[in-house]
Amino acid sequence: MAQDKRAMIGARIAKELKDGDFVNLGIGLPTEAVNFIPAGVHVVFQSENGMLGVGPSPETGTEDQDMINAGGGFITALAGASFFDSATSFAIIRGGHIDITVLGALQVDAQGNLANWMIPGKMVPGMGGAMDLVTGAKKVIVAMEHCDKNGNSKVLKECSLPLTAKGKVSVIITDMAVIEVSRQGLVLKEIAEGLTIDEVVKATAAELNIPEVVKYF
Amino acid sequence: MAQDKRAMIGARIAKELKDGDFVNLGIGLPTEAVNFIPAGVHVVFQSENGMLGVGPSPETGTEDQDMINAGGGFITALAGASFFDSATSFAIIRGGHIDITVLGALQVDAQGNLANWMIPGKMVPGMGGAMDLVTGAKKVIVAMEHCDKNGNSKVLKECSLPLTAKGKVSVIITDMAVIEVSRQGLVLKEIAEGLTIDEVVKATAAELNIPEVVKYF
Amino acid sequence: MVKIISAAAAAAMIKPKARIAIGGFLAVGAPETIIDAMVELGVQDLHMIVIASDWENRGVGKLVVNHMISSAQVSHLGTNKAIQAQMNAGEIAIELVPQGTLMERVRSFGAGLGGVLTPTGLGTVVQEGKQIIAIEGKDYILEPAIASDFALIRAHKADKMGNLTYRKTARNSNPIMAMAGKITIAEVDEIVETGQLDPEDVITPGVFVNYLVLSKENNNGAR
Amino acid sequence: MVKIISAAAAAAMIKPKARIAIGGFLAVGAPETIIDAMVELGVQDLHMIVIASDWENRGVGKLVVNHMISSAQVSHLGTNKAIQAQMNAGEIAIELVPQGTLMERVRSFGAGLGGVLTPTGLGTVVQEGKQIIAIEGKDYILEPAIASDFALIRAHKADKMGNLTYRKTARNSNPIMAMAGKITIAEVDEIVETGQLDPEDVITPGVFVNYLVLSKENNNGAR
Repeated sequence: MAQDKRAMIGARIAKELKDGDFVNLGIGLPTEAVNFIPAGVHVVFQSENGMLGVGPSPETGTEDQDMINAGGGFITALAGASFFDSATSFAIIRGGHIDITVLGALQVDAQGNLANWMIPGKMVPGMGGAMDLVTGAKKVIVAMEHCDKNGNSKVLKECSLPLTAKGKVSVIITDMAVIEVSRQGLVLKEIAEGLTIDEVVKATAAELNIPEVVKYF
Repeated sequence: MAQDKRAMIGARIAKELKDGDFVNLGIGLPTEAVNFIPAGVHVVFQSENGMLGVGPSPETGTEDQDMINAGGGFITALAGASFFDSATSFAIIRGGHIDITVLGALQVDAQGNLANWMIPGKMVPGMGGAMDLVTGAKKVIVAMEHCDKNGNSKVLKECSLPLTAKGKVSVIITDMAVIEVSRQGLVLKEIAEGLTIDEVVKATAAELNIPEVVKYF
Repeated sequence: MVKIISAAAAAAMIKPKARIAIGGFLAVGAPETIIDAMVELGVQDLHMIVIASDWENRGVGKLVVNHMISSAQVSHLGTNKAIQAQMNAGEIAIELVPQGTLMERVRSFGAGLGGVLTPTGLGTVVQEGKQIIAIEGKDYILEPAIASDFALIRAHKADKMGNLTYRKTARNSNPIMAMAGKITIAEVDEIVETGQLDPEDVITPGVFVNYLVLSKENNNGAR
Repeated sequence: MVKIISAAAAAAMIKPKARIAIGGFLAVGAPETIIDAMVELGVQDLHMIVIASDWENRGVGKLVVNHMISSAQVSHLGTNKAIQAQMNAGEIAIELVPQGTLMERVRSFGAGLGGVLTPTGLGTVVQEGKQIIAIEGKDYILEPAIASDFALIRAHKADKMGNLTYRKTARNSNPIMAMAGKITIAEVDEIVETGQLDPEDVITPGVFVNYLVLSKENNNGAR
């Protein structure tokens, strides 16, 4: 994905984070959000390998081999950080103590189902911590490209890949739209500047409810 | 119980402890053992409220209000001690990491059953940590007076009081005898100096197997 | 993030029927300042989740003596005659829970688990009415999570993010209870600036803590 | 009490078919010195319990590349092409376990529990063939304890009683794996005299540890 689209998604994710939130960002696209958190909004980032209070990447040459995030990238610790073991880390996650998790996806569907951990016969990276995150976090946001490399919608009526969790996604943020998962199905809340509602609807395999007001982001 | 009998039991318990053992001593009589551990034998005592490396009682005036054992008595910490939470403490106990626990009893029986936590209609102190200790420790020793205040045997064919655990006791140490719990029932291993085998058998409600050699202790 | 409040404000949050997990072991590590404020208010009909019922004049024993507790999940009552009398009089409903099982059941709730499988209590009255599950030929009792509305705990130092350290055997059940409160209130000896606790030394991360209450000076003996 | 041994002596204890819980996360906090000694010996047909299969040239990835692993319980394979190739070729049997579930299952074994009840994996292939238990109207998957013969972990400092501290995010799964080994071997950066660790700072009490192995200097980057 082009860097401007990544930045757009990152900026939109950041708007979901409120002062005081404990947040777990998945590997890749979701981490773009850290660059867009407004001044005065203090959120605490968790790394599920066993840390709260994750700070920015270290400058080259100052990396500590024992300081990595869940993606294996080097990190730093902010004031007020804490280290703990993996069981405690997932007690925090599964126990509902994380306010928001943002994860990438292969597919999302109209029931809030998420598939992001395997493509049978092709690639099986494993679920890692994703199933616990999606099960336990108070709010689950999916951040992804709206369509795959072949232009097919990743927002589906029903996921065809093995699920990560059932009915847990609340919000889908893509390069084209912000979609809310409600009991009545998917609701188109916002579309990307420069697009029409029609273009988004056409690019989406799932049915979208269109409210009277759809904002740009 | 007279102090000389308590000391005799304490000395006999101490013989069960081997160099390197991790040991949990119950409140009261079992703690007499600490005074009789031979030089060169290093055992580590656990207190189930969250400590390994319990040392002797502090001198008067040096007590620390945050340093107590499971009976509420003031303690000290030896070099190599550690503090941990109660869940970890019982993970140590239930997980089989304690070599020996020594507990008092209201009743013990020929199947190795133990009753030490309530007398229905009379007193219900609760099981505290006793059920976990008896379930999890590698070796369970009961230390008690052979008979109750009315002269009735506390070593029974079958416990009549609610059990603490089923079939977990290995050795019974009393002021009269040392009895092993085997698959074939109770075996009289040692009797107190000055007693006859007959006297011990008469004072015991459960059947005792008498091996060819019964030592004094 | 945490707010620093008074003991009175903490006590005022707790309404009748609240389920309260309280840290401490025989009153060591008990949140005495908050307990005293609760006694002051006198809210009744509370459910208490504690290791022990402490002493009549220390720890949660004071809540019992003041008839504020209508039910309890507890492992040991032996040091408090009031709770035994109230139990015998039918004023308080007691579920006796083995201490290790109690800790795992509380931890389960805090960790989003439904419960655990333990061998403790097999062949005793503890297993009565419970599901027994065999795994690899061994039996275990299914012990469900214990839910709590509030956790009231006692720690040593807190920073302004709510990260906590404990002191010696006053740690006991506190870090476990802290995980389990829908609202967790920590009474502490001292509140330091964020950044003054070494991240390696934090026992309870601030994510588990909602409110801090400063302890009355020396309220728990010689500190 | 603990014995201090060489990495070669540690590796020599581990025989074919052994079930080994190994600490670390993407090779950070992995016991590299012991792993290297195992590779040197080349014992095969091992069962591995790990969070991730690490990198082909770091952490447990080296055991995979050298065809020493015949089965594994693991949550993430994405950084190691060798394990995916061996899995597709039927050389290695993989049980994928959600990371939080894996930690609880390992902890259960160390804590003498038969298993736990978790909502993680409900409605996914993870629940297939497992018992679903409803508690207070919510469903949970019964996840049994995972047994291990050896735990191989990496800590920072040890004293001669086997008490351990860790360093930053290298702590990760190590304290949990340490609880669960029938024999636990800790590779450490430094062994200090008993009494030199503050009892408040000990993360893994020595009761869980059987052997200490001194780490090769700087074997895991710049320490």
